[in-house]
Amino acid sequence: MHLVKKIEIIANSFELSKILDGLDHAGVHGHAVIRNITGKSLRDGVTEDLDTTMGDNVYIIAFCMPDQLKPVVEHIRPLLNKFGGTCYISDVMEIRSVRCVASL
Amino acid sequence: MHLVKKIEIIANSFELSKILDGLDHAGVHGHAVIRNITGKSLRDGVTEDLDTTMGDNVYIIAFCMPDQLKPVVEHIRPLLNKFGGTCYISDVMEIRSVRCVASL
Amino acid sequence: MHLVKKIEIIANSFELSKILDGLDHAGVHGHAVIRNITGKSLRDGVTEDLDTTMGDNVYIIAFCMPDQLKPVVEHIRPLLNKFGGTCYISDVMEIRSVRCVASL
Amino acid sequence: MDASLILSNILNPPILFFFLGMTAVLVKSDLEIPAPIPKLLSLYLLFAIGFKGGVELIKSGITQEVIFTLLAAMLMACFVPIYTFFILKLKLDHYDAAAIAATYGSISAVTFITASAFLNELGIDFDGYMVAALALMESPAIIVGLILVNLFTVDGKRDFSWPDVLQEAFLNSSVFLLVGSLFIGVLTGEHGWEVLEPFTQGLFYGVLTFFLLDMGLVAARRIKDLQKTGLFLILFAILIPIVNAGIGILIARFIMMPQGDALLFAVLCASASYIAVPAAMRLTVPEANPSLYVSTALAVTFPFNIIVGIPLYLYGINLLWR
Amino acid sequence: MDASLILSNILNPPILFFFLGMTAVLVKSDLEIPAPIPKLLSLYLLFAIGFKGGVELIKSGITQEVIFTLLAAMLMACFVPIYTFFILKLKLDHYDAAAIAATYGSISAVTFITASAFLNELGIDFDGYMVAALALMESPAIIVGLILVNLFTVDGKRDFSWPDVLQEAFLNSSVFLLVGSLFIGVLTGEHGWEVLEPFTQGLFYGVLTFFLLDMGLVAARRIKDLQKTGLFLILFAILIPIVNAGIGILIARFIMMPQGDALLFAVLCASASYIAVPAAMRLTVPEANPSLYVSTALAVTFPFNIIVGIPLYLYGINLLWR
Amino acid sequence: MDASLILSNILNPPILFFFLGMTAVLVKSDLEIPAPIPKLLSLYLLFAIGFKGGVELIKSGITQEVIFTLLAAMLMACFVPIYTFFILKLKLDHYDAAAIAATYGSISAVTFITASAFLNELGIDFDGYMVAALALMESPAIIVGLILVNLFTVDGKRDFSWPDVLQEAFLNSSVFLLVGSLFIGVLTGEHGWEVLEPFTQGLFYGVLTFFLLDMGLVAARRIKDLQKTGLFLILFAILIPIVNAGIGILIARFIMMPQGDALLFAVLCASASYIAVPAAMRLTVPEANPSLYVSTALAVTFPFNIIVGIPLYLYGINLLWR
Ligand SMILES: Nc1ncnc2c1ncn2[C@@H]1O[C@H](COP(=O)(O)O)[C@@H](O)[C@H]1O
Ligand SMILES: Nc1ncnc2c1ncn2[C@@H]1O[C@H](COP(=O)(O)O)[C@@H](O)[C@H]1O
Ligand SMILES: Nc1ncnc2c1ncn2[C@@H]1O[C@H](COP(=O)(O)O)[C@@H](O)[C@H]1O
Ligand code: NA
Ligand code: NA
Ligand code: NA
Repeated sequence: MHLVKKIEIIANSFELSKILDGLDHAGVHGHAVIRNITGKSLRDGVTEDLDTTMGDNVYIIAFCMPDQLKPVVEHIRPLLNKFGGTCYISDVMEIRSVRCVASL
Repeated sequence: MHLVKKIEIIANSFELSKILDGLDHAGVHGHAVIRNITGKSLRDGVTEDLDTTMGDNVYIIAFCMPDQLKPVVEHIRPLLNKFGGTCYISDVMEIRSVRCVASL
Repeated sequence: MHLVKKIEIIANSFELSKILDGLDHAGVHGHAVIRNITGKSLRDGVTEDLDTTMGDNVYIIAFCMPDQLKPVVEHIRPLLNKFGGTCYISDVMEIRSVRCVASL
Repeated sequence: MDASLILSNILNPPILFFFLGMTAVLVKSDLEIPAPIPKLLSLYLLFAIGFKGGVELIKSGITQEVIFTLLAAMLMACFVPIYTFFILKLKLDHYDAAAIAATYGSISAVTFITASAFLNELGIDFDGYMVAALALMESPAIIVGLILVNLFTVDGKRDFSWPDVLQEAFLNSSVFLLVGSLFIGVLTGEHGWEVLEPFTQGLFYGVLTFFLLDMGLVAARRIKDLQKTGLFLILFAILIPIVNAGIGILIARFIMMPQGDALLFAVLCASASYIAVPAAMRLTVPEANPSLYVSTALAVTFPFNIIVGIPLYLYGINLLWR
Repeated sequence: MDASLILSNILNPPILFFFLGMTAVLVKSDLEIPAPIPKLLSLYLLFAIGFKGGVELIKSGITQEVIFTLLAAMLMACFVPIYTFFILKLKLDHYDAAAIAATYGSISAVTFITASAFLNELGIDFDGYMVAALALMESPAIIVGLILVNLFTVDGKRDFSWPDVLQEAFLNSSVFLLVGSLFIGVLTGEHGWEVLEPFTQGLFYGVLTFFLLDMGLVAARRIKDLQKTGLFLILFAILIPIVNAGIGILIARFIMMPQGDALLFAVLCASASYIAVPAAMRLTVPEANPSLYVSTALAVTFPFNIIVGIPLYLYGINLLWR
Repeated sequence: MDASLILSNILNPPILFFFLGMTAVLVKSDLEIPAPIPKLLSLYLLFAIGFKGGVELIKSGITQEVIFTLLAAMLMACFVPIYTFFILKLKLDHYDAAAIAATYGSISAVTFITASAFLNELGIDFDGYMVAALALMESPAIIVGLILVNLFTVDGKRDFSWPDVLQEAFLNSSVFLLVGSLFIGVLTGEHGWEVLEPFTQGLFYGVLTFFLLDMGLVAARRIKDLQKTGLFLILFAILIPIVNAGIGILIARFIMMPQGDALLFAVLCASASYIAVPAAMRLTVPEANPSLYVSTALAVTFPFNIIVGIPLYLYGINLLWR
């Protein structure tokens, strides 16, 4: 078991590809995406229902090495500033599997 | 980057609106909801499949300032006691964006 | 409030039942499953779209007592080694509800 | 003879696909109809049945028969939860008793639809206004159930608000869509029917068949819950529908409903709700155990009604109306 | 008289189900059509309308009328966002003005489809190539809107790439599926039509009805946003469609379109996009406030057009063509 | 001539929509058919084809032809994975070779359905019991593949359980729904067919068209994987289907199948599984690389068969049966 960082981003699905590109450029090549998130943000104050018109929100999870964090923040922050969305970081322990060792 | 608290609640979708109201009254105005969660709880012991009859579970995520935690717990605990559901708290770092600064 | 561990597993839905069985044998009887996760892993390098052919990924969340962690790792690691998937552990505080007390 | 009716019922695609769904669970096939497709199918069925009912209601008009039928429906929707509550109280606590009573006082739209498909099969007519009876019988039991809980339990902090309860009872999505489609059927009449016919009529039987496949899956998954419910509830879930259907048939005979309508009325009386009422009970009587009221309604009463009940009740009606 | 047209429009199932959807939100029913079902319905509608348009285009051939119509469509798609931009600039900042202008310069396929269903109802013919006009009018406003933002705002770092924008404008899923289905309709012609007919034609009206139920839900949920948009935008969202329809009708008269085509053209001019353009604007003009451009198009203009606009424009056409 | 057959195949809506889906991915349109809609469409297709097959099987009865056909199907389902395994072993390790061999030993229901739509187009008859052959050919290759892995690899801890494997092979949702629907078709016969006809027959071609749009998207997304698979596998994925179809046609000629049946049998032999077998292989041979066996079946063999293969095989049959 060893320490990695968990990055959680909630944003509109229209911005998804830009954010994933940002992660990729920052060297974080793995991620998982949950779609069809509904939500409410302080900014717009109204509950956003999923509807046909404005796209759904997505919840992006990426686990990365602690030293990848700085480039990630550098790549993601401008996108959040421009398009909105929130990003949070926390500490988790990875259970290394044989396969994971190969991939990290 | 600054510290915020992450609140995770898993509950039945029938109680969703009550819980979101509770968060709102506690001063937490932003949240994200993932629907169509399946699960199993120690309490009932059977795996809950999503079915047409008993509604799905929902997974509610809300990030808030550390000092909002107390009112949140006060508002949410009675609902959990009454209707069931689980609630967990953890520490995360928020990547402040220009927009987020305005909203916090 | 008291400390529990959060286990997060991302894997292909084909392996879901094996993983849930693993958790169960390790004494973790509660879990929540989010389906229809898309993702990308360093291992295969290509973004996995949800398609009709290869099944979706699932995101499994299980909260457990700290002392259950060791058996969980023992049960899950061989599955991850064999079939792939990632597993992460972190610390969270549980808001005990009346009902939860009964179940823990 | 009864058995031939049962057979001609069982050999229909909807019932056979219901069995197929149950079989899938029993042999542990991974067949599933993923969410939200069952929801789509059920919205469609409510839409189609409501709309058709409305179109036919406007053709028949509000006659004396209609009024008698709707009164009978109201009567049964209030009477059933009360009398079953006292039976259930013998073995269960007040919360569970009230929740189960409410479940059996309300109705199952899919059972109704299956019965109407069965009547179509046999070429027996029925009136469109039975859909109005269906809509009328969905909600009262929720109210009656809550009143029973309030009367028979004494906990200071039962703090539900009547507006919320009425909202839940009368504006839940099933009732709302059914009644709304009925109204629109009344407003657009024959003309609206023609343009929608390939959609609401042509697909109806197929969608019902597909939906019953899912119901088979859902019901079979609930069967393991029955171990916990105990023999008392399983017997209850088979006998009470028969009793309710019997009472319904007598009332139907009394007010001289035609045979097709009488069957639908009997089925409404006999069926138990596994969607609207459980949802309402979960919010208003959280003390009751959902697996009791859902599993009996879904894993026992529903299969019993669509497989044995419908032809059985028709057999009874045939005897009486002769 | 106008009122009778409005009435015969309102008494159709699609419009009534639209009202039902709105009502569900107003009375706080929990009725919802869960994702991704609305997406399925809208894919189906684009597929069916595009395919039918293609089949009929190949029957009529590319005549002078077709070319005139498509030119007129292009003209309006470029003219409307420009002139409305200057009106909007009076009260709003340049970003919001450009985004809203683009929204009204583009079109709403569902409004078009509702209008064509209305024409079918009344037995008025229209040409299949109007679908080509629909497809043509979807994208230009996005480009015009962006050019306006570029001309009227001076922020150094507006760093969007034209390839991305053109991609978004011409290859977004609505335009792509519509144009693709149109092409396939052209290629397979009458023969393809026959085999697909029970699917593309038989279900069409029913799916439209169901989809409008969802649109009613979506539109009503947006109504509360209107408090923030202010009276100016609400008036804009009602008057500009009328003006645009008026201009469209005059052009249609000038190039001597038949009445059915003229109505569809007027509806295209009058309608505002609430899918393709908002998506594009969100990415290319993130400074604009989505709730302004989505809510006006969805909660005001869309309901206005399908309830009052369509019969009103037809009334005008009937007067002029007489 | 062959080319005219290819053309008349290509100019059908299903094939054209398959191309449209591929195009969408190539031009990076955001067109997508969101989950679980493709699942719904594929459940529908299995349901409809199975049910129809059952109805026709009961009409024809279990004749000598039926038995010969089913025996031939079994034979090919066992023979193909064995012989291809030895070819694949030349270049790949035993795990990948076995997994790919199993994939090509099994079948693709959508290819079969597309071929049957093509026969309908051309007015060529085929027998309903070919659906039974389809069902029979789905599973054996999974078993054969596993036996091959066991024979040719020596790793002590290969700990799979036969019950699990048989479960996976014979009770996976595709096989289960197909066989179940076939049985129900047999049980309800002509009568069940009539009531379900607007659903199972009317929509069939449209749903197939829509589903192939999705298959086009899915196949095109897999194309980039082919860089990693290498030329050997790409050639394999085109040549082996032709060889298998050839063998199938010879067998069909030998047991004197009618031409329509012969085409369907050839298509079954030529097609490769991209749903049931990959799912089973992922669980039972996790050492094999999924992108090899999925991408060859999906991005090469499937498009090849539905575009070129089907008319090519029919051309061959026309020559031989003359
Ligand atoms: N405090 C919060 N906690 C959880 N999710 C949030 C929070 N604030 C915003 N979100 C989610 O992030 C999405 C985008 O927020 P924003 O960037 O503020 O528009 C919202 O729609 C919510 O789903
Ligand atoms: N230990 C756990 N870890 C993760 N999720 C849980 C756990 N226990 C319960 N859940 C989820 O919370 C839902 C409600 O649980 P309960 O309130 O215990 O009925 C369950 O259906 C599960 O989805
Ligand atoms: N670094 C990561 N962060 C988040 N999710 C990941 C990461 N790596 C892999 N995943 C997810 O885990 C799934 C299985 O990964 P793997 O076991 O590496 O094939 C992938 O499809 C992703 O959805
Ligand atoms: Na009842
Ligand atoms: Na317009
Ligand atoms: Na094959």
